[in-house]
Amino acid sequence: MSIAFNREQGLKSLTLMIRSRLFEKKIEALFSSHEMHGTTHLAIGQEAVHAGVSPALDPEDWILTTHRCHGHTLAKGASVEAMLSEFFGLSQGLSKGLGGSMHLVDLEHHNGGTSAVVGSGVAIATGMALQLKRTGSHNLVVAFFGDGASSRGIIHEAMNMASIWNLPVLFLCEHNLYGMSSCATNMVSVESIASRGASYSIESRTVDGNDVEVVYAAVQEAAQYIREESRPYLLETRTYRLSGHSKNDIRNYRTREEEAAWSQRDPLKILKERMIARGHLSEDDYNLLEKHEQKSLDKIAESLAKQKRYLSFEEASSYVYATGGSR
Amino acid sequence: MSIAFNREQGLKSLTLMIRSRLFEKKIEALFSSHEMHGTTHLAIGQEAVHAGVSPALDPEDWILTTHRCHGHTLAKGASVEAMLSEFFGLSQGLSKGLGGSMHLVDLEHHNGGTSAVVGSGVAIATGMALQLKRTGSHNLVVAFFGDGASSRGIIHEAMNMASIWNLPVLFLCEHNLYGMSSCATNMVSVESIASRGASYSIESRTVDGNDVEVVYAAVQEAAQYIREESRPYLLETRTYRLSGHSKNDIRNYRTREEEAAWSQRDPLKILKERMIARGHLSEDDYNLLEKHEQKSLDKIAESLAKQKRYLSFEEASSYVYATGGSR
Amino acid sequence: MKKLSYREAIREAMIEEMARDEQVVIIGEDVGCYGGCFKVTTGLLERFGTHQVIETPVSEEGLVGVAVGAAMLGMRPVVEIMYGDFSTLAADPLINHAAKTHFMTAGQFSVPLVYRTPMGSGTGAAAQHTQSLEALFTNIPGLKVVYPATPIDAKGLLKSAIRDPDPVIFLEHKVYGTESVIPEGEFTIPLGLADIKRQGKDVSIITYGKTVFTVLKAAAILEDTEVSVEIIDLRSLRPLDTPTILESVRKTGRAVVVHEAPQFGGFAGEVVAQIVGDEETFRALKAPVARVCGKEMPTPFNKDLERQLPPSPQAIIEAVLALFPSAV
Amino acid sequence: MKKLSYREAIREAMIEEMARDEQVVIIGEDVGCYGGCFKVTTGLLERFGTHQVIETPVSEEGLVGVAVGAAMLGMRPVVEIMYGDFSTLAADPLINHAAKTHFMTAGQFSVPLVYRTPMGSGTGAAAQHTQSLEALFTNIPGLKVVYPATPIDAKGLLKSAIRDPDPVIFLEHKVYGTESVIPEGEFTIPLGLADIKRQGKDVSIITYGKTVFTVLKAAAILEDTEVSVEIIDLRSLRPLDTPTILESVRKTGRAVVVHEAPQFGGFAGEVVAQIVGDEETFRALKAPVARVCGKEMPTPFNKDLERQLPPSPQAIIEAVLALFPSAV
Ligand SMILES: Cc1ncc(C[n+]2csc(CCOP(=O)(O)OP(=O)(O)O)c2C)c(N)n1
Ligand SMILES: Cc1ncc(C[n+]2csc(CCOP(=O)(O)OP(=O)(O)O)c2C)c(N)n1
Ligand SMILES: [Mg+2]
Ligand SMILES: [Mg+2]
Repeated sequence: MSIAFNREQGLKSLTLMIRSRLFEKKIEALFSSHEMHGTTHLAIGQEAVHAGVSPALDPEDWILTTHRCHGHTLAKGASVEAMLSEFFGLSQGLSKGLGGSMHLVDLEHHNGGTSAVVGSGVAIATGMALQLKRTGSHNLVVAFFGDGASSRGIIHEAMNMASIWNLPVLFLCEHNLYGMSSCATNMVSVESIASRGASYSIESRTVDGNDVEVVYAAVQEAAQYIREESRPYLLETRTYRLSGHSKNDIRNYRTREEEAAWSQRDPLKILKERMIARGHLSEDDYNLLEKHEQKSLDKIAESLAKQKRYLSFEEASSYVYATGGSR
Repeated sequence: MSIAFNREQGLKSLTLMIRSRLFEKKIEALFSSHEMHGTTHLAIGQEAVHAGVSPALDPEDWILTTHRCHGHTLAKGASVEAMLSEFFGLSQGLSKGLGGSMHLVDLEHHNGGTSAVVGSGVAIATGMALQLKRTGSHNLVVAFFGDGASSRGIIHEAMNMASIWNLPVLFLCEHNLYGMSSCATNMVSVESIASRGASYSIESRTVDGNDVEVVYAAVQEAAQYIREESRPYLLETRTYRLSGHSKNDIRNYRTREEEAAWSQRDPLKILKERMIARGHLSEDDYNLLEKHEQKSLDKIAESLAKQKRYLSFEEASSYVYATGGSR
Repeated sequence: MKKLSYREAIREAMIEEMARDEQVVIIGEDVGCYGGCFKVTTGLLERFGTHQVIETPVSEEGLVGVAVGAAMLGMRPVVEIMYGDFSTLAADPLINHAAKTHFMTAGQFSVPLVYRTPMGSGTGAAAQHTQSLEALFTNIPGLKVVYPATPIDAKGLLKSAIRDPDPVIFLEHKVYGTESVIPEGEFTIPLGLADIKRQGKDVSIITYGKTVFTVLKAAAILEDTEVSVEIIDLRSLRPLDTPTILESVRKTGRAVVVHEAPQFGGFAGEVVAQIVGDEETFRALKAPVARVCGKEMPTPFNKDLERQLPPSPQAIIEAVLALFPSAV
Repeated sequence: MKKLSYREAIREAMIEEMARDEQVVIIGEDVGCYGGCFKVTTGLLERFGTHQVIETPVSEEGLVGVAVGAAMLGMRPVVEIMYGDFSTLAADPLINHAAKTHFMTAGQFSVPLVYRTPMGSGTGAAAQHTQSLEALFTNIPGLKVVYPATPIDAKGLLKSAIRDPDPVIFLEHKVYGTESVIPEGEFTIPLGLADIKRQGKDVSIITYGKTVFTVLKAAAILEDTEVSVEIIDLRSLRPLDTPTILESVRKTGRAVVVHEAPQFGGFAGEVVAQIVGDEETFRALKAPVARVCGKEMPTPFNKDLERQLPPSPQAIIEAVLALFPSAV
């Protein structure tokens, strides 16, 4: 069910999670100080999911993610610099400043981007899987969606099609207990979203989404199943968004006690303590790692904050159609 | 599980089924001879479903049906004359000739009408149930849908909402093996559509949809459950459309053998033979009944075919908005 | 008189109507303790309870379908959809059902539903959260479409929309903080009436929604050039107050139509066609009818680029001045 | 040259493109042995197999979403949706995704998808199966929209649409039996070019889709009144061939825009606005610009009533004659 990372794996994973956490905090700070605009959705507390998923895949497997896409994009291989540039709207950003925080996309690393229409991306991912299958690829697509998205009809349509066509898609539900202010207990009519796999004859499983070793192992297993059986798979990861839904969320829909309880299960804490217990890490190592990541991030952020290389309106226009021009 | 109709119940049910069958055949003939226009969807072979559902309900319970709505509308109480008038586009039709074959609706008999957008009516029915619940009614709504419709996302959204809000809705799947030319075996990713109830914590069951006694009993039981438990229910009835999907369907997507096998399970035949075995009916009784129904139907059809009372364009315009006028 | 923001005005309209009639029910995502995506419904759940405030799952198509069905049996749902962009998801229940039920049933059922949703850019939320999609609805007989700009219009029109027996698409802009004075007590503004936001004699600028403010700015600047601008705020797109438009253009002889939606295929075309389709107004025209609308582009995230998308006062001024060739 | 029906022409375009490129894939409901709702895809499954003909469940939103995703990875899906009315269900994948993917990803992905669907009345299928919903799409930057009337245009445009790297909404009318002669062998017609279906000098009638034939009838009758009609078949709505329109109207000085969609808020408004927004063309106008479009009504089932919905030759003739007050 779970695997125990060796030291190297553990360090890699921990580094990624720290990087993701610090990235989100940096974004939060930049929004608070109004150096960034728009809106943003932080995945603080959900690092074990993104750090567990993409690293468990073949690099040429695809992902298709959501409005809460920073961690996924980082874990799939995008550089902090390309991501942060996009947040600043710079022309060297992942999509040259046209997409922004909710639309990180990274063709180079087989990241198909996001849909910020909650749930809609799942059909797109299913279509990517259809094309992979048609062209004889051995690769698969991960379709991320949340507990909130699980109530969209499109999920039903996509899972049904993926099943009847035997598509290589891993439906990855990131169940973080809330969709905005709405608690899954009130909105999702079943205890386990994974159990809905049965409605589509799709193999499924629920795992602890705060334990990166568990997620990693579950994804490896699911990916192997998908490739060997030529069937989709539904994996539900149970986690918790420690941050607010988006900026300015006062979180009056849940208690501070609940948050505190989940903080005890902070995925970084879990991995860190486990590595220390295994003798793979010391407190000092951890602090050093964190400091190193912070420094590198700060440096990038500082340098980007000064830049103003934006696309011109004409350049932006040229992307409206693949044939060029804006009409 | 099933009940045995007494003679009176049996006769009532048989009469209704004969009436429905003859009505459909009449429509078929009128289309073939081009006396009727548009398109039409016959429910020949599915009489046990419509004859089993509405008669098992409280007359003030609602139904919301589909493109294949003739039988449901008849069974809910509409007169043959009002229905046939609608087919002829006459101003005394159920909706004054504005709706036609796919949009039979009958407020008087608590028939909320249809959606001919396959599946969409299920959400409308769920909304009706929401309002019934809010206003303290003890009535329920039957949401008819087909195996084809079961692949629409809206069904998923509606069932989820009906469940979390405890709505008095009976989701009634009329599984007739095909959605147009598409066999459920290829399109529906699970053996039993009823089993999808589990995804929404909705009680569910599959029954023989060609046995009117079985359907009747199942609906009575479901209705009682809905009223007592204040919960939705999903009932799947397995049946077969003996006719083509709509006019001009050459049915090249299925074999004549399959059709012949299902003809052996013709719902009229089943009830008739059972009543004869019980001594509730003779062959002669049956023939007489059929002849009587045919005569009455022919008379109505003949009289209506001569009529030309249509809404004027101005009258039709007045229905675009409830406030009157067309803009 | 009192001062209210656009947000408060909408909220007040809902509160008054909900208090008046318990069949008025708010339905939407996170409309409870969260107060809705733009905090318009704050406090409604506390005050009216779950009987009149229904929080839904993320199921736009389904919840609007549910509202249609409930409305058929007497509810007066006020649906809130977080972003106008998700109207794509609600298009079937609105266009194929709400708009047609009264007609298809020859009046057996009506659908007294209000569909509230905000449109437009300026929030940095990029291409899927900032569209102006009124064109989805304005070509649909059976729907009514309104788009108030000011708090007073928002309140008065929303109350009318809620009382209206037909489905009304009630569009909002996202400058929810916009304030204006509002009369105390009960008032309504009928659907279908434009409002002359500024009297003038040289050119008629016809607009609606957020760009009303852009046009007001442009008009103030144009004062310096001695061009006197009449501003018609349509408020209601369907039904459209054509008489008011025509009367103004007959007087000024010049017309500019402004909105934020992309120009091509946008609602401005209808306004232009109304103007030049009328013989007398056509004869009164001294110059081509101009449009100043949104650029032909999905909304870019980059702030500078986003800012260039909707009509600017400068673009409006240029379009107006171009109608006075001698004056330039 | 050979004679083909509209249905056959569309089918032939698909066959040629599917044979040329195995990434061209037909996706839709009942497009296999049933041949599609209007029998356009008959024989494709037999010829190309399930590798290029994919039958889907009743999942319009999902199947279009799937086509978008597949197109991002190199498929060239040709989606068939049974009735244009169900475009409401596909609005999200088309408007929020297909139209924006190339832009939002700054060109990392494109969506070379064709969305085929028939529009319009005349079939007795009532309000939910007979709409003309092109206005859902014409205001969306990122989409292209074409609507051929004749077999030859259908074939040539469909081939271009399939080869186009952008999402193309390919609208069809339901008179699939309409025949015309078509050149043998390979040809394409570029998107964005109107076609002058008839030369004339007194009035320009601008139209597209099924009403091209209604206008042709009206023009033939108008010959008797010595009014010489020029007929512009737009073929492509977005991009629009504005130069051809303007040139014609500058010549004739009179314009009538005709389509079947309801007039209010319909695409005709855009055409009118293009005409009167251009200084030179505006100056050339001798009369108001008229529209003859569908009535403001959901489609009634009753045949007589349904027939009164779209523009009739008579209504077009009257509108044209009204532009010649002296002649009446
Ligand atoms: C179709 C749609 N409806 C509503 C929204 C607004 N919205 C943004 S995030 C969100 C909650 C999504 O919840 P979930 O899927 O659980 O993802 P999470 O935010 O928890 O990561 C909502 C409702 C949206 N973006 N798209
Ligand atoms: C949304 C939608 N898609 C497609 C159609 C065309 N269509 C009409 S009936 C039908 C099949 C429906 O199958 P099912 O739900 O099983 O009902 P049945 O016809 O078997 O009664 C289809 C695809 C439609 N009316 N609506
Ligand atoms: Mg969530
Ligand atoms: Mg069926």
